[in-house]
Amino acid sequence: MVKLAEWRGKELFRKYGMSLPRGRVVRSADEAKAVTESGEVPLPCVVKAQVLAGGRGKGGAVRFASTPAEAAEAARAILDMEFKGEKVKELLLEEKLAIGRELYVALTLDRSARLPLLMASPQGGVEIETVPDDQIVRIWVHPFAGLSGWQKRRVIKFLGLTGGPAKTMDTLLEQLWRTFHLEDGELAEINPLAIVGDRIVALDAKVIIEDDASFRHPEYADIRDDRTPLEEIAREEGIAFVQLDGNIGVIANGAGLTMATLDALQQFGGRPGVFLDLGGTDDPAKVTQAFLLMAKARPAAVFLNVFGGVTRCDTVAKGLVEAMKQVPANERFPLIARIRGNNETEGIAILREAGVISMRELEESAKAAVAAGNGGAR
Amino acid sequence: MVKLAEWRGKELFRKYGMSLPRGRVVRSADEAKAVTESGEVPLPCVVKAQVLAGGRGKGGAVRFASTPAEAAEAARAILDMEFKGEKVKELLLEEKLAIGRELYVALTLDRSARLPLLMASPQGGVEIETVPDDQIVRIWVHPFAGLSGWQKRRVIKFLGLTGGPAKTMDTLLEQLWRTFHLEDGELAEINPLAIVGDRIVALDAKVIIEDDASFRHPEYADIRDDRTPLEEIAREEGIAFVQLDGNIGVIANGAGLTMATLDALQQFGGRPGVFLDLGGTDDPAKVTQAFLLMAKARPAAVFLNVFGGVTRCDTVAKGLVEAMKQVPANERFPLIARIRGNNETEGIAILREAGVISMRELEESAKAAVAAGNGGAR
Amino acid sequence: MSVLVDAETRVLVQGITGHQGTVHTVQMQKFGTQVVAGATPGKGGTTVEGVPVFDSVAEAVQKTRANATCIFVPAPYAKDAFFEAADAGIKLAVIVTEHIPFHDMLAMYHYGQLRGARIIGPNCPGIASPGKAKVGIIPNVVFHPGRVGVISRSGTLTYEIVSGIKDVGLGQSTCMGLGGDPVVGTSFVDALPYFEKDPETDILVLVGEIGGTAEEEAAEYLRHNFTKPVIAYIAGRSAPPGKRMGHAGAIIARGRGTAQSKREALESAGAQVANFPYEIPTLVKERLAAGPAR
Amino acid sequence: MSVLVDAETRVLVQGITGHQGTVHTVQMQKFGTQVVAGATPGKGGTTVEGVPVFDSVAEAVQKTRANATCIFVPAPYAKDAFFEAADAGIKLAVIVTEHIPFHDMLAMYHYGQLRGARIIGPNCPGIASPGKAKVGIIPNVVFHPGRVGVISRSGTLTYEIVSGIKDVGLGQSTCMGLGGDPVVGTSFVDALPYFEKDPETDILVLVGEIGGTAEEEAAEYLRHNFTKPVIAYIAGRSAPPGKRMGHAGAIIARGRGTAQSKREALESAGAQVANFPYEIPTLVKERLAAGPAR
Repeated sequence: MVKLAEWRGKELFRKYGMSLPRGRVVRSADEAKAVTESGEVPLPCVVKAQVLAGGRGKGGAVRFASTPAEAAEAARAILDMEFKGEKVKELLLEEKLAIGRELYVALTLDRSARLPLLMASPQGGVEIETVPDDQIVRIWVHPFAGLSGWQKRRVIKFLGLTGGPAKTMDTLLEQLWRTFHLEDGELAEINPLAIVGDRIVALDAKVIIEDDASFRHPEYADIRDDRTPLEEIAREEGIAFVQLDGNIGVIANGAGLTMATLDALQQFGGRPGVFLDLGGTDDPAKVTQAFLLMAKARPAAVFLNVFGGVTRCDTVAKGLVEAMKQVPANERFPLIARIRGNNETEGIAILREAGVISMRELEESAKAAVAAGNGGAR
Repeated sequence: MVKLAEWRGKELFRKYGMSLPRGRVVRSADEAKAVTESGEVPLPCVVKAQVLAGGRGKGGAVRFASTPAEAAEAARAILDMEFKGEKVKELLLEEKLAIGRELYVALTLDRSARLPLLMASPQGGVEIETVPDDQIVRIWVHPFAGLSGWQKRRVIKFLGLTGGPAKTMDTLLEQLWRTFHLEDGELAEINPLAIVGDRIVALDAKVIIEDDASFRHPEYADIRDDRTPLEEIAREEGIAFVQLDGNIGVIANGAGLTMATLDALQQFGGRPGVFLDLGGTDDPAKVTQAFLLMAKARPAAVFLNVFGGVTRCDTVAKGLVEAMKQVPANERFPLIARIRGNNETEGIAILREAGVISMRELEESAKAAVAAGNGGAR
Repeated sequence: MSVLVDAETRVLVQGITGHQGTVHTVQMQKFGTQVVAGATPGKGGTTVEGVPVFDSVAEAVQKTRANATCIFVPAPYAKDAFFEAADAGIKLAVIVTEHIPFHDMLAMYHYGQLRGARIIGPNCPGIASPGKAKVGIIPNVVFHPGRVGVISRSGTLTYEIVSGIKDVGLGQSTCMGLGGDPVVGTSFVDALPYFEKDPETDILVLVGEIGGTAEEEAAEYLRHNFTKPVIAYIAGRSAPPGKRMGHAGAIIARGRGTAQSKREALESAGAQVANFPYEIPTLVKERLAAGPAR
Repeated sequence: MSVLVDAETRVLVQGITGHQGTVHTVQMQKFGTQVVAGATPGKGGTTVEGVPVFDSVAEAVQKTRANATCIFVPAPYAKDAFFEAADAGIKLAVIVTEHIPFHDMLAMYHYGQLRGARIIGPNCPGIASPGKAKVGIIPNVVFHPGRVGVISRSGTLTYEIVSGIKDVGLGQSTCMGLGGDPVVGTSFVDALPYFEKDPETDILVLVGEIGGTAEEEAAEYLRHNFTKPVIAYIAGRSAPPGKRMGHAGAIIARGRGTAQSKREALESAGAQVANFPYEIPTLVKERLAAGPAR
């Protein structure tokens, strides 16, 4: 999931011809002063933190300025912030427009329909979850047909637009569709979309590019998502690794089995702290790597729950034993194992030799993991 | 049917990234000299008449030049030609390349399959009609899928390409498809397509843009097709009008009825000289206009064969009577009429009043028209 | 029973507020067709000849249960109009509009396949079953209820032939004008099975013309899958060889596509081929008198 | 009879020359599947584990009458591989490849609809019917022929459950792993009719997980169209509320998509929902002992 900062989303919209406020990304108060002095960003202007979390307005991460000095001041204030845990590094300065109405429009995937879904509402500028269902129009777009004229007309009518704004909206919807469809969008959302005279202007841009399509988008290779440092390392090594609030580490293979394991731990009073999905690997080195990463997360105990299908049990056991040798003394943790499936006997034997007992039942082993987690100190 | 001259077709290919010989369009011998002297067109070069008819090489409309003086000389010689009835106004000067093999590739519509059809042959540079069927590969391209990888691989294998040329061909096929698909192509043909080292270069370009799509292509508004002056006027007035070799004029409505009328005339020994399809008009002024145009073609006799469906018989009769008043004495012609269908009685009455007899049977009336045509002098 | 349209057909007219749309709405009504709705964006709430007009097809279908559409909208908007109808669940679309780019028609045809929506046309006279319903523009005067089926790629020529059938005292079961465009939604081969199955059709008139290979393919179908007698006619045998599609077109056709090849194909498949359109009614009559078997 | 695959299934492996392709070709063979061909561009003429490899799917189909394909090719080429199979007339494609962009899957799914080609997956374990055929990567060891049907969005978890069914002395009719990607070729609702119709399936195990609304839709289907008993399980009830699709996603889901909503939907449709995967085999056994009626 590649979440684009507002300015990147807007650059993408601009590529498809969308009308946007005049603006500029800056990274310092001096720059903010310079671009407003030069008139590149007309005054009065808006100074916005380029962070991914929502609620910037309420959180003081959006300010207004009428002079270059005020722009510099606002920039300085926002750059000093840490917004919902994220350091502000970039600001977007944009002309302040005389806004009429505020609308909402978004394209995303409807998994059930297996079609892109266009949604629009006359109630923009608020959280869309709070808007009543009957105030949102839904249009399913067939990828082979594209966004049809009738679909655009229906949205425009629902939004109550006529004349100039209706024409502009027709164009904008096509641009939004092209952005979503051609750029591998997972989400292309504009909230608010403002009517400014006859123009319709995207005041914000929330664009998410599908992670799986990244092979088509080297231009986003530099984007670090909101991952923790360990998650980032895991990502680079191709391991699915997620940090949660608890203290028990979980290593499983496959999303479903991983979730079922977390469910069981929680059911018996445990708090999963990190989980790691081995997927379908059959390379012991990768298993070792995963274990060492898990050790770095300093879990109170680790519950290994693997079913050998594509992955063989002996592969996992070998990788685990190798990892245990490499884990520094201060990073060691109690290990509860449950391995079953392909080459189960060999795997269990390898583990036993290394002093690890593999239990057969999920209930029994989950309870043991919870006990170990509660007993162990961080 | 908008037939593009070679250089226009190549411009379109270039828009989609295709590799082409370096070249330049010129309209005089001086220009030919200048562009070769300046090195804009490298020497030796090819000088090609920009006409729509085929067989330019054999007909002397393609020449070679090794010096600017030779280029000027070749240009002068070709610009003096009238090639298969077409005055040569433009030349394309292109670098002469060291050609390896010559291939054939084309995209067109397969009406029966209702799919675009990609055809390719290792036997390029000759008339494709003379190439045996088993030397042509056929690939049907679904518009919703686009040109798939497997389809390109199959073409490349059939052409016997490997290594560099295979890679280039993969790209070129995609470009050809995009040209055809996105530019409303009726035909996009390259013959010959030459292998020049690792490059693959379109030495010729035959692109036809669909006439019905002209509302999307104002850029071709200036192109006059190979129409006669009267056909050109008819086109501007929105009348389907075609000149043939004979002396009987035919006015009918609908393509099928027009053809059936021509068939009948020929069957009974007549030679249709011009035909005019009124289509589904119900505007007497348009009928008048059509008749006046027909008069300008100076037919020996005119056979009017109309079935009133959408068009009403009285509309046609009124338009015709009005036209007869306007036709100058020296352009008058014997008229044989057959009108049937909607408002037949009224139509026949109007004609009778103007001295024109409407016959009921096709055979009888066609024979009368043939007799009138043979009797009348041009 | 008839072919594709019947007394249950509820027609929507897209582009009803245009001149052609209005004129033919009246004609369809006079034919006895249930014209239940019109659709023209921005004209919702008005009426045309007593027919309520809606802004969108979806609304028209919801309010009037329209199940077929007759499209008159200009060529640049025809694709969109058909997509709207198909998306609204309409399964039969007669497209009268001419000059639709064939690239648009390719998208329309294949989208129709996806949605299960059949197109007749474009640039066609449409379909009519006397005494039941008409969707399109075939003149009402040519019809009389009967047992002769007609499929044709021509317009006016078809009217004349259909009219001639009436003049010899016979009538038509269903008449379908497919249009002669390069890409049509319904070809002879698509249409033939309906006539084969239709218990109200005893004999079929097939009117073709030069260009393409639709008649040759129809002949293949007739040979193997069609049991009723067929009288055919091919217009254009005097036309100079068509070069419309240039060289590449010639390799597709490979000698087919001429009046001669079509005629031979149809005759070898057991059809009787007329020399002139005016012979057809008599041939039909004689063939019917000779008995039902082919 | 079984579901979608049987003894007549002739499997093509696309990407057979890759590591995964080769490994699972052997496993499918050991299962008793007829693996008749492989396809890898440029590797035509070679063999892998005794299976002839072709440059193209068309050639493979022509020479071996392959009628199903198992796709292992890397994500960037998966769409093309499926188009090739669909164009060659193959009607069942199991796509094992993971990380296929959903925009590609949208095109693949709808193209499959046009061509009448069913996709299972992507990122899925595939389908297997013990004693008949397997297309995919579900481990052979978990199977035993029997009368329990299994459909699942999970991979490994399914293996464990299927294995458990064997451990309690039962066996499976057909097991289908649909994959958990945002866009799948075959959903629960698509798969259920096959199990309803399959005379070899007495009871169905349905394994879902959080995210999307496929289980809620399955529940609707079960309520109205399914007569056999169903034991279900939903993984992920401890997971923090998924925000994968952001705000817009939340409006699509509108409170559905959680483990709780899925569980309630399934229970209200008459399914018995297990708390833990290891309970399933016992519940199946008990339910079967209670008699066939739902």
